[in-house]
Amino acid sequence: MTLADYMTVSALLFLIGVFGALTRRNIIGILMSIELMFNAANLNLAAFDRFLHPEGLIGQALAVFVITVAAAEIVVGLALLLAIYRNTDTTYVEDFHLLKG
Amino acid sequence: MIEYAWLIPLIPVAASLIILFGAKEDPRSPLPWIGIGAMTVCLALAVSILWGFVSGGVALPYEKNWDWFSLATTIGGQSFVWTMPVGVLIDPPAAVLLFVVSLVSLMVQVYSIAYMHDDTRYKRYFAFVSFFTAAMLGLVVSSNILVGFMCWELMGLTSYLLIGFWFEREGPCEAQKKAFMTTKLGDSGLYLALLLLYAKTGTFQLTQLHQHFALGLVAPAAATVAAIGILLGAMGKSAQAPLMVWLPDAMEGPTPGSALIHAATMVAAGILVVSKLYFVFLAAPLAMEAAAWIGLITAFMAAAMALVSFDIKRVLAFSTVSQLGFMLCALGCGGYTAGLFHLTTHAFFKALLFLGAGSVIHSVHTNDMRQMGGLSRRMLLTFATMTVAVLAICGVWPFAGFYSKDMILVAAWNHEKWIFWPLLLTALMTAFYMTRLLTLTFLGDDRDHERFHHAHESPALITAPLLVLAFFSLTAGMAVAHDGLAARLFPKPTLSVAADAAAATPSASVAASAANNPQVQTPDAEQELPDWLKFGIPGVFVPGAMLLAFFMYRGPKFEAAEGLRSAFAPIATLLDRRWYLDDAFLALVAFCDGVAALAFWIDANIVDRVFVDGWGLLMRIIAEISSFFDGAFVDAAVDGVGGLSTDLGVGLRSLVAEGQVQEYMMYAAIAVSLAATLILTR
Amino acid sequence: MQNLSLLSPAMALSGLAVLVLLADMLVPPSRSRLLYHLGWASAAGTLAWLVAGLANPASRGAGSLWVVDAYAQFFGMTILLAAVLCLLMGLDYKALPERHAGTFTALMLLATSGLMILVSATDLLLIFVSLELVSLSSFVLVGFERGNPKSNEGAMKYFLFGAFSSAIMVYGISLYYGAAGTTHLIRGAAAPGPMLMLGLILILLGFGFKASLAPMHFWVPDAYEGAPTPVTTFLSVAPKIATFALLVRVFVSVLPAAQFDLQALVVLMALTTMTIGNFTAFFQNDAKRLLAYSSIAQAGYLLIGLAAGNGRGVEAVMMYSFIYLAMNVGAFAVVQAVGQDAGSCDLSSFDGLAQRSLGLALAMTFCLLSLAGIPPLAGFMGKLYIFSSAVETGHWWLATAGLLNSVASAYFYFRIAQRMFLRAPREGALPVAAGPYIYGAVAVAVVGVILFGVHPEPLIAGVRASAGLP
Amino acid sequence: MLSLITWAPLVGALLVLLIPKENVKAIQGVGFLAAGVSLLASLLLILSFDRSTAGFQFVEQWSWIPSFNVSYHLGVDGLSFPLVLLTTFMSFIALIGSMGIKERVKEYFFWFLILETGMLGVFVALDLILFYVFWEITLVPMYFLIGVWGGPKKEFAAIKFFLYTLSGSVFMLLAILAMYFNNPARTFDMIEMMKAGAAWSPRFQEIVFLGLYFGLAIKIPAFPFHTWLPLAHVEAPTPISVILAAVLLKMGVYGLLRLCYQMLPAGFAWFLPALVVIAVINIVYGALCAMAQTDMKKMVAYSSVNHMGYCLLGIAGMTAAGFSGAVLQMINHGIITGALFLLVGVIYDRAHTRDLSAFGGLAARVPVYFGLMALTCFASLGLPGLSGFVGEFLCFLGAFPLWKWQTTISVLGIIATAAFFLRMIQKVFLGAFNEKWEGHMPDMTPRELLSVAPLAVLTVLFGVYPKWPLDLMNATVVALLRK
Repeated sequence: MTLADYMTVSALLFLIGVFGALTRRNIIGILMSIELMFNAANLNLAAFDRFLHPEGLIGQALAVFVITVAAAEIVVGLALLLAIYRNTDTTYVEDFHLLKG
Repeated sequence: MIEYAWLIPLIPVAASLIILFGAKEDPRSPLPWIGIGAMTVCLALAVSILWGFVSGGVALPYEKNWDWFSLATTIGGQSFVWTMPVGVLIDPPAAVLLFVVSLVSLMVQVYSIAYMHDDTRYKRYFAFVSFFTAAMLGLVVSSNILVGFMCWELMGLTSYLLIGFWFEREGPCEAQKKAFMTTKLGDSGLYLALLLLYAKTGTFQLTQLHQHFALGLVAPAAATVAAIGILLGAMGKSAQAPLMVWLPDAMEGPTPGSALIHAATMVAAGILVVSKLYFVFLAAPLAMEAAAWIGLITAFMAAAMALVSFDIKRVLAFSTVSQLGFMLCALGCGGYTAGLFHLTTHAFFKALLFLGAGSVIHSVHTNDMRQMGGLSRRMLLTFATMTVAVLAICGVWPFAGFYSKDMILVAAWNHEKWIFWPLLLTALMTAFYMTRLLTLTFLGDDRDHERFHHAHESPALITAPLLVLAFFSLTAGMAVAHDGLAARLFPKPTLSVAADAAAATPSASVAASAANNPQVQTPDAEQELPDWLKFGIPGVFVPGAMLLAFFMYRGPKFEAAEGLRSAFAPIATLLDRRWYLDDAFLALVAFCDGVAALAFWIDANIVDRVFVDGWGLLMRIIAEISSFFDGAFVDAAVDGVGGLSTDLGVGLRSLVAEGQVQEYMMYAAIAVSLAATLILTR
Repeated sequence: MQNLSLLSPAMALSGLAVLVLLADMLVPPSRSRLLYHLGWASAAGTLAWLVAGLANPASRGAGSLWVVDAYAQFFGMTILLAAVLCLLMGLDYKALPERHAGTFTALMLLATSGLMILVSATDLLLIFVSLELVSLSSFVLVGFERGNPKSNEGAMKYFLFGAFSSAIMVYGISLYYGAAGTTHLIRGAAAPGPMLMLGLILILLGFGFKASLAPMHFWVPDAYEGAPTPVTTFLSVAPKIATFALLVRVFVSVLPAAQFDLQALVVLMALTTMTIGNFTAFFQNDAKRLLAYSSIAQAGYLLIGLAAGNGRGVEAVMMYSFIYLAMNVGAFAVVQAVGQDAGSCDLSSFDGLAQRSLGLALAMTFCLLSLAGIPPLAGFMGKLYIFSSAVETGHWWLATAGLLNSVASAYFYFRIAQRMFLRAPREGALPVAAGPYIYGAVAVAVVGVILFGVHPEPLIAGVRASAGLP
Repeated sequence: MLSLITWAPLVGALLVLLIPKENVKAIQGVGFLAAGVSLLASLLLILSFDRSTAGFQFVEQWSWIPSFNVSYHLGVDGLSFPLVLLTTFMSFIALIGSMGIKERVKEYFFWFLILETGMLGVFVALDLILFYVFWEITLVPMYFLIGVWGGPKKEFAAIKFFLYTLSGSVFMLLAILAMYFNNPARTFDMIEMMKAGAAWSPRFQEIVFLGLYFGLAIKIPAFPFHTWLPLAHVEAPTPISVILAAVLLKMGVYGLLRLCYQMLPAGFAWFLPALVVIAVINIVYGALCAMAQTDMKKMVAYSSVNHMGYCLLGIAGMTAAGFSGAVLQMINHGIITGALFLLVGVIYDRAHTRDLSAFGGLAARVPVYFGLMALTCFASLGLPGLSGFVGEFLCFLGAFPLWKWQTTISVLGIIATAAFFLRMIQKVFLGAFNEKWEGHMPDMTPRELLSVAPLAVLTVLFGVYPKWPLDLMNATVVALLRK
């Protein structure tokens, strides 16, 4: 497997994530799609470390940071979702249209 | 006394202010006597000046100037501060006119004391009259044509006020507006002439202007344009064709006021200005010719109208116009002396005629001559004085009108036969319609017994002025014509350069060009009329016309006249409708209103839309577009941006659920990929 | 990890935040206002510390992932000032649940410290982390009114959009790393190439999210409307300013090294951001939403300074962001006062304010006029600086567009003024009842707006002194 | 001294803010005090104003924003000093007229005094940024003064006025910046600009000129940017109409002379042919539009368009007479039209209508009012002996040598002017008395008289003796054309 393959995969992952984020109607789904995008980045980082800069660790360090932060984000997101669910009994985005121009 | 000449216009101004603000309005107010007093002082000064000149004690022209204001100006690319003088310039004609104007005004005021008593605005009337006279005197004496123009316009104002004196009625209001607008139309010509003269000479001083012209520093073309402008002004003020429309309506004012307007001030001003700027005309033969012909045409048209009118004041008004035509024609023919001479004599007998007519109206309470007749038996004094006036205006020897009119005819004869003959005809028409007026009013039998029995002679305050004026109407001609005094009083200006004039002029170039001056004129030799005319006119023609009129109109019904009228019905109506000039004037007014309405429509519906609201509209459009991209579109529609956007908004809503996070993301993603491709593929 | 001490103010602030959280457990809910006081006091203290440190050159220097220069310090102070004012506003914001006072304060402080790190970060790693610190805390802050569905919804949208864009940014970072072999901005930029550039673009767009630049601005109105007003104020000021600080740093010191010219893109963004911000605001009927769009537009003006890109442009950005802080805080403070009084931030609640409490109305008017760039208020001086930088660098039509935009903006700013002065108040409407802290914030803001308008020289001098970038 | 004149009103405004709004008397007192101070100060300056020098006098210069070379630089010359006097005087008159304002007096005086400071500043500023700041300051108070105390369509009128004039001044700012960056001295100082201006390339000057002109033309207002004026005038309360006509419009013409002519000679010369055409359109077209009006106030508003045309024509003449005519016309128009608006306000207060056809025959009932109105109308239509004539005549005198035909057409425009004023007098005052107003038409109150009488006096005074205003400007005007 060459770097190109890894990058292709990660690009695909990223695009799938974007597509999902744009099309999923359920917030959980959107969150998962965004996770995919993060992980595409992680895959990139790891691959770069492995192929281009085997001497350094920055990529992996960064990946770890990303994973942590992503986790944190999911936490916050779910917390918000919970609050919303309490108020509106739904997790579907099209039900959120109080705020409009 | 002449060093006090500058007081002459100011005294009546002061008087009018005192009268106006002196006390509350009161029909029996004593204040008017102040005006009379002031005018008496003016008269005294004028007499002293005139007599001093005639008796050789005083040398004219007399000029004295003071600084008025200083003005930054640019002549020939050079900018500097130039001081505008104001002052008096009294040449012989001015001296004469000072006397005439102040005398007539004095008479009119005395007369008015009786005539206007217990009018609601008694006091205000006298204030106006004094101011009016002041303006005229100012024009007469001012050495600065700009000041002259100011007085000229102020006269327009006061005539406006006098004509519309009884503004509760509709007639006076229309008349005053008409008078002001028509004269204003002419004034714009004078206005432009002044601008042009200043542009060419850089001064408003009559003497300096005269020098510039005498030295031929002004191109003939410019002179012609300026002269025509001046002529326009004169046509407006002196009611020459076709701007004569306002004068007959001006009758709506109080009769003594009309006397003042017609005899001594307003209408005389036009002729006066032409005479003051006569050197411009001398440099512009074309304009001279125009003046002559316009004068002739006016004289004829007015006289023709006077033939058919039955309103005593209108007849007098038409006769005024006609006589002014004579004067302008004389000036145009080069008869400077004749024109001004007639101006003075005319002032006396026309004032007399109006005051007399006023006295008649005062006693019979109508203007319609068909309801008068035989009044000589009721008001002898008025009749006698009126007769003098009529004889004078008809040009019967030895009354004043004879001499002046004779001079005019001579001038016309010398200038152009084609002008002379119609002018002669007009003179005879004058004799006819004036006699007609006299006959209809005083002679024959009384047509309206009711009015006749209530008629009575007017009080002394009215008759005394009549007598005074009658005296002058009788004697003025003889006095002035006697041993060439006329030529001394009204010396014709020339374009020949006096050495001192050349010396006096500022620039050296002037003096240089003085040497080889193209247009030095020699006064043309006056030749007499052929004898058969010289003696035939006063001896045969004029009396003939008068007798004709007398016999046609002495009867109660004057069938002959009516017969003629019905025989020439179309002409009669043409004259009754005053040559349709009024209709033309009204059409012009209507046209202007139409244009105004159009202009405003354009302003409100095109200019405003395009240049002001256009901006707002543009903003709105951009706003709609940007809101479209922001998904706030529907709400924009709710905000009342317009129905169109609502439909679009609904359509949009069906495509993507707007106002929702995923739509936002989509826009973002699209933008990102666009930007990326854009930049990377560069 | 050398020179970590340079970041000590920021770290101290986060420490204080933790302290507040601890205090939260001790302080009884009845006395919870104490925590707010603690909050703004600690922010103010940090500010004081920072100011005191200015004189001492040891307070400046470069670390491995960060550099603390006068520039960073200037923005640090600006952000702290914003934090202080917003916390003051929070004191008088009724809708905040009393028992979460500690959390609220702590989150605000954390966000602030994150921003302070952000302005001095030179490494993508640090940038990413600090950005996330800010994002996470502000997600929560926006949704802080848990009972209020609007607040929830705004938070959710903000969160989803934020997560989305940060994911994009991270992907960009990964590409950058791949191309450069390091995440350090300045060192890494030496290796140009398509991958690096794609990475940079994605990163910049990630920044654009925080700075609310079109097309990453969509979350702004919703989040601003939903969030508690003090939070809205904070979001509209601090992150935006900090991100601009970062953007300027990147543009001045990184892109040239990467032989990478984004100017066309920036000009385009500036144009769209201004226009969309201003013209969409035309139709807003909620004061907070209207100001949200206005703040987008203001970001557009700041971008003009960025597009100019020269020294004057940098100074312009610094100066304008400082002035923007004053006028925006002032406007939002009044909105909070009026909105609380009327129970809604709908424009109609401003009707006849001039006759109810003239002081607030005038303060609002001054702030709005300043936002519209009408002299002699600070906003005009800022705009003058910005546009003169554009003119100087020959961006004629950009300056023209900006000025026309400010004319258009006057229209909707005056929609508020119109309601305050031209409309009659509701029957029996009393003067607005607002707490002293609001008035305090308003006073500070208005004084700034007027002072820097009539006497901008000190500010300009300060900006010039601290504009030097590596 | 100039600072005192300029800032006294602002100080007054701040003091007004401190007074509780119930205390109307005190508020008005402070207002009059402030305006009075600057009026007195400006009148005192007349004594020490040197009429023989063309340069700037009473100059004050302090550094303001050194980093931009912006200085607080004040000074007046023969061009601006008469306008300063006009401003202080008319503001005071307008304040007298404002005694009729009954509601929200505090805010009214606050905005009014700020407005006065702005107007004065425009005329005394010798630094472009300072100039622009003052220029803009006048806008905001105007918005509120029209919007709060105005007529039925006040909100629309106010915002239209504000946005439109603002969009104009934006281009002015651009032009100013362009001049700054092309000035080797890198300063906004006007005097420096005048020096630098000669060196700029014609092309550059033309572009900058257009920028400035757009801002100025809207204020003047020159066709086709004039349509905001009638609306603003009709909706504005009487004293504000007075200020608007008497002072604000003058700012445009002043700017045209001060900025365009003195700093961009080539650009000015380039635009001259267009300018004269615009002037003629203003005169004739303005008069025609006025003829078509039935609302007195709107008619007077359009007459302002017409009179500003005279100023433009005088300027376009490029002669000393024309320039002094333009300045004099500004003064006279300020006085006369101010009086006209006050008088229209008087009748509006009584009848609550301004429709010409609603009246008739008032002359006999309100002689004093009629007298003043007639005087003012005749002054406005340029009757010699009243001030209107002198300025107008000088404008024509100055324009004629260069623009013969255009001047001729404009002189004909005078007739239209006369026409609509006479019609107004006739419809309102003459003819039969309209019984509808029986008992509703008391003559002028002392306050109204107090506000109008001084203007009437000046109208006559400057008409027969224009020496005083002219002496103030002569030296400067000559110098303007020397360079």
